[in-house]
Amino acid sequence: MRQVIGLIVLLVLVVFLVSGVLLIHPFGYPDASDMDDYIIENAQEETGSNNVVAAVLFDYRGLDTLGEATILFTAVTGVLLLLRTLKRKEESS
Amino acid sequence: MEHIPLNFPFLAAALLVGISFYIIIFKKNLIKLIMGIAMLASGVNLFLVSLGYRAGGVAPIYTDVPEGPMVLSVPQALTLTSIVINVAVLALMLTMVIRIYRHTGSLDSEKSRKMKG
Amino acid sequence: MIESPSGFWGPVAWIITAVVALLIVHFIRRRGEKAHKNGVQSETFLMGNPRLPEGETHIRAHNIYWGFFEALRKYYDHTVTAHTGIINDYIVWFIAVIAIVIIILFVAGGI
Amino acid sequence: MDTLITHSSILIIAIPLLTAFLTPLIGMASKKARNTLLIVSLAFVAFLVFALARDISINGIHIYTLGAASPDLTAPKGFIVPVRIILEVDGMSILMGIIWSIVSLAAAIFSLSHIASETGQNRFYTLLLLMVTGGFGMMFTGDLFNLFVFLEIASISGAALIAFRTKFADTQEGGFKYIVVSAIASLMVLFAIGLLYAQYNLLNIGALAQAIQYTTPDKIALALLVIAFAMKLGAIPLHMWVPDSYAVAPAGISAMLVVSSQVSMYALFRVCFTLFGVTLNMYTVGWIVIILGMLSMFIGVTMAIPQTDIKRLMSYHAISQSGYMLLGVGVGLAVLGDPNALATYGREAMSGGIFHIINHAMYKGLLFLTAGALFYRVGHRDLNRMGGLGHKMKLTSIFFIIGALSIAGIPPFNGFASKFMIYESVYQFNPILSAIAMLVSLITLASFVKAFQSAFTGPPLPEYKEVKEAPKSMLIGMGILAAAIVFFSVFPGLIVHHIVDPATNALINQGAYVNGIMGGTP
Amino acid sequence: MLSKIVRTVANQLILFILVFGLYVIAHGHITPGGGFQGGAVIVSGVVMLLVAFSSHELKKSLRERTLSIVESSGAIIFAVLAFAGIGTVFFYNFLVGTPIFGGVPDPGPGPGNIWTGGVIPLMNFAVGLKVIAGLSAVVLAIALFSSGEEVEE
Repeated sequence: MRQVIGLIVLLVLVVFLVSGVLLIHPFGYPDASDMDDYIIENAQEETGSNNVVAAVLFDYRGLDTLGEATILFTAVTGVLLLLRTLKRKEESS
Repeated sequence: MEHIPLNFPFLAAALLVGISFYIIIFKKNLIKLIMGIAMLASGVNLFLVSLGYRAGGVAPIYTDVPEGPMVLSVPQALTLTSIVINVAVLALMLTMVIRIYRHTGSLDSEKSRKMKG
Repeated sequence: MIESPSGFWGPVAWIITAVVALLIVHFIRRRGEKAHKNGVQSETFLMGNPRLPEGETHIRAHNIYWGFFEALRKYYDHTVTAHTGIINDYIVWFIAVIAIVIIILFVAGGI
Repeated sequence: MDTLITHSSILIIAIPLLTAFLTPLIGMASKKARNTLLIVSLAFVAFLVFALARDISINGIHIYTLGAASPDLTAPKGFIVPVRIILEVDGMSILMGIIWSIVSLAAAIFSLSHIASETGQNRFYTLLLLMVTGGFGMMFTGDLFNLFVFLEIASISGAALIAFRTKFADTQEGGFKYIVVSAIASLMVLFAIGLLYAQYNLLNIGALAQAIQYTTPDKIALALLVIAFAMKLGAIPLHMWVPDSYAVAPAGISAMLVVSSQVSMYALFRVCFTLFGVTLNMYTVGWIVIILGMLSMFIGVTMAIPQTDIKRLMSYHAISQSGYMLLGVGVGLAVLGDPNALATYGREAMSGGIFHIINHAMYKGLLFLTAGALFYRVGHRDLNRMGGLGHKMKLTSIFFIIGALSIAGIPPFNGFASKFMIYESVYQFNPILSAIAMLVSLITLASFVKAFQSAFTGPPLPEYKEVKEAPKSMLIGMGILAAAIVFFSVFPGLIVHHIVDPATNALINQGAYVNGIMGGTP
Repeated sequence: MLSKIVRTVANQLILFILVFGLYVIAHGHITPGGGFQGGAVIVSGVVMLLVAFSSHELKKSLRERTLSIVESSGAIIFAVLAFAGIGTVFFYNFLVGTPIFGGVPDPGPGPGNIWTGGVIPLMNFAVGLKVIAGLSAVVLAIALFSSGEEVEE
């Protein structure tokens, strides 16, 4: 029963996703590219970086990169938190 | 639908999402579930990065690059961000699975379940 | 003070009214029977059974509203069994609702 | 002061972040300094939030362009669309910010003594501050992909905090369910962002709202966004992770998780009202939201009654209460297209739903904290084994009574004020919905009577002879929320006129949000 | 603890991996790569050491405490670099035009110059530090835990 329902809804979802991605622009010919064209033209003057992707990462969308580094920090802290020992150290107790 | 032959990368991404949802739904093993989530992330990343391709474009890096159009640079940045995010999520998930296995001695999502109802 | 088409809600006015009502109740209560003795008359009447020890007289949580659950047993059988704590089922629900909503949006059409 | 206000929106995000990075280093040196830093930074952030709220009520929407030559330079000179990340704070965002600052401060103060006996406190407080950062970022950002990033920050830190007590098996299970659900939901959000980006090559919400056309991929993106955020906020039938996760988390974290679910609800409203707005088929989407709300209300509360784990019972009530908000705002969304109905009852329904967000955050947070105090003294969450605790924990039982009466909508508490607005405005939309809402309110009262009777009343049980009142910092944490409840109860008009109505207008008035981004461009 | 051949080869190879990773980090603003990629390269070297030697051997030289200190400081450097631009706007690239990394290349394709990019190279270094410390801490912690030893506070 559960298998049948799962398969049916999965097929419906995949059909809609495929139809959705097939209706956007053809691969390699973007409809609109204003933002990216601006960045590709002006990244060198504005940030002085030859690597446009680095310019986007650290200058145009810097907060995303800060959040990304924060997520890595969060995950490391979480892993060390979950694998911690439950015995207290003598000096801390 | 007139430009299906050009859209194979998008099609592949959508199908990858579908396959990984199949794994997530039907595999009871927690490790396989995490593999399904990793595949889902790869599908979404493939979709994102293939959005930015421009026919005959070169990488958006000006150092000794041949003349010609450059592929869009924002999707590459988004994909890089999303890849790192998924690495972090997978690390935390695997840690929790290790703990669950230590506690319940089972990796089956039905046998290792404590709470219901 | 929240105004609304059908009236208004003012907590301060409500509190004043409640206090006045309580004062009236207290006044009436003070004019009650003076011969009432605390102790014997306020004891629970236990029909001669030996008095239960402390804690036994406390009604535990799973005994409360049992009639409610008896009346709605059919409903509860379905809903509680639907809550299988299996993570895969959660995702099945997720995908199912997405599919239903997409179908609804396509059927309903544009603006 | 002006420069502080100018930069306040980013400072509110960045100060907890920097404090979180500093916490492990300082915590190695001294615990006291770490706790002081935590409380001081959260209090300063709360002060900044209130200052920003006052500024927004005077000067309108607050715009902050990151990395540009000046904060209000949304698009580069001689260019039409924004290329940088823009923080845009309007009435709705700042309302969520006020809630989040109050609840996070109370939860942090509560946790000081709640986890005092556990190991790994440095990392606990680090994650708590990171969760605060993620919540504020989700509220304040005006950029879709940035919303996704901060959603992930809040989800990952929340999952790690749920699984904090690693010596119990169910905490690991709850954290795992939470992170799996969050990961899949946010990946679907990312897929929808890709669909939107492919068509319009934009990521800014305001610019997208101007360009969007409701094509077929847009419909799929709308469905993915709405249901992914509905899963994150725990609307039935996507709610099943909520009791598993809330029940096992440390109490302060449960109180914060309630608000982070409501931040996902804020994102849902933002997508429906601001991103798609007038272009989408409001009637259909409004009814979808209303149906999700009705299901959440009814099934949530009926599932809550048989629970015997006190925090699990409260978690089901959290689901049921979020149904009220979805109902109120969904009615407003359904009639968004017709100004007449919107003026008659739609606006008031939305105000009721948004006011209920504030009230629910306060009283559900308070109830979770009281449950945490019980767990701290008694050592388990099982109502069957509790009883007679009111004799020992008088203040805790008083706080529990305040929260329970407020959640049950008993006058004169604030829960009644918001439910009153929802009832009478929804009645004009559809009487049956209103009747069901009142019935749900009754059952809520019944189940909290059960919880109070089995936990606090009755003769003092012999096994709880040595139970004492909760420690001081716990009482302070509960007292903050209780004071907020009493304040909102006595002055509901103040809150509704100065905080809730601007939020309602911010949701309804899509043009103002778009002008905030596109207005400054030539 | 694998055989002596593997350990010797790993000992020699880690130097090249370090150099390559540092190159990828340092040239992130003119060639493909950056903090995350270079950090991942170096962490792959750490994983190689972890396979060659046992986790207990590696624990003598790499301790979670130091690793988390390094990671926090990397994150703090990144955040402070973002803060430093707050004279104008948060994340403002305030180093463009100054002698340190302030050069601006002439537009269009051309040879890269290391002294360009403003704060971008510094942020790359901060992120690289963070990624190296964080990911190796995760790998080391999981390896130690699976061999029965838990992370101390």
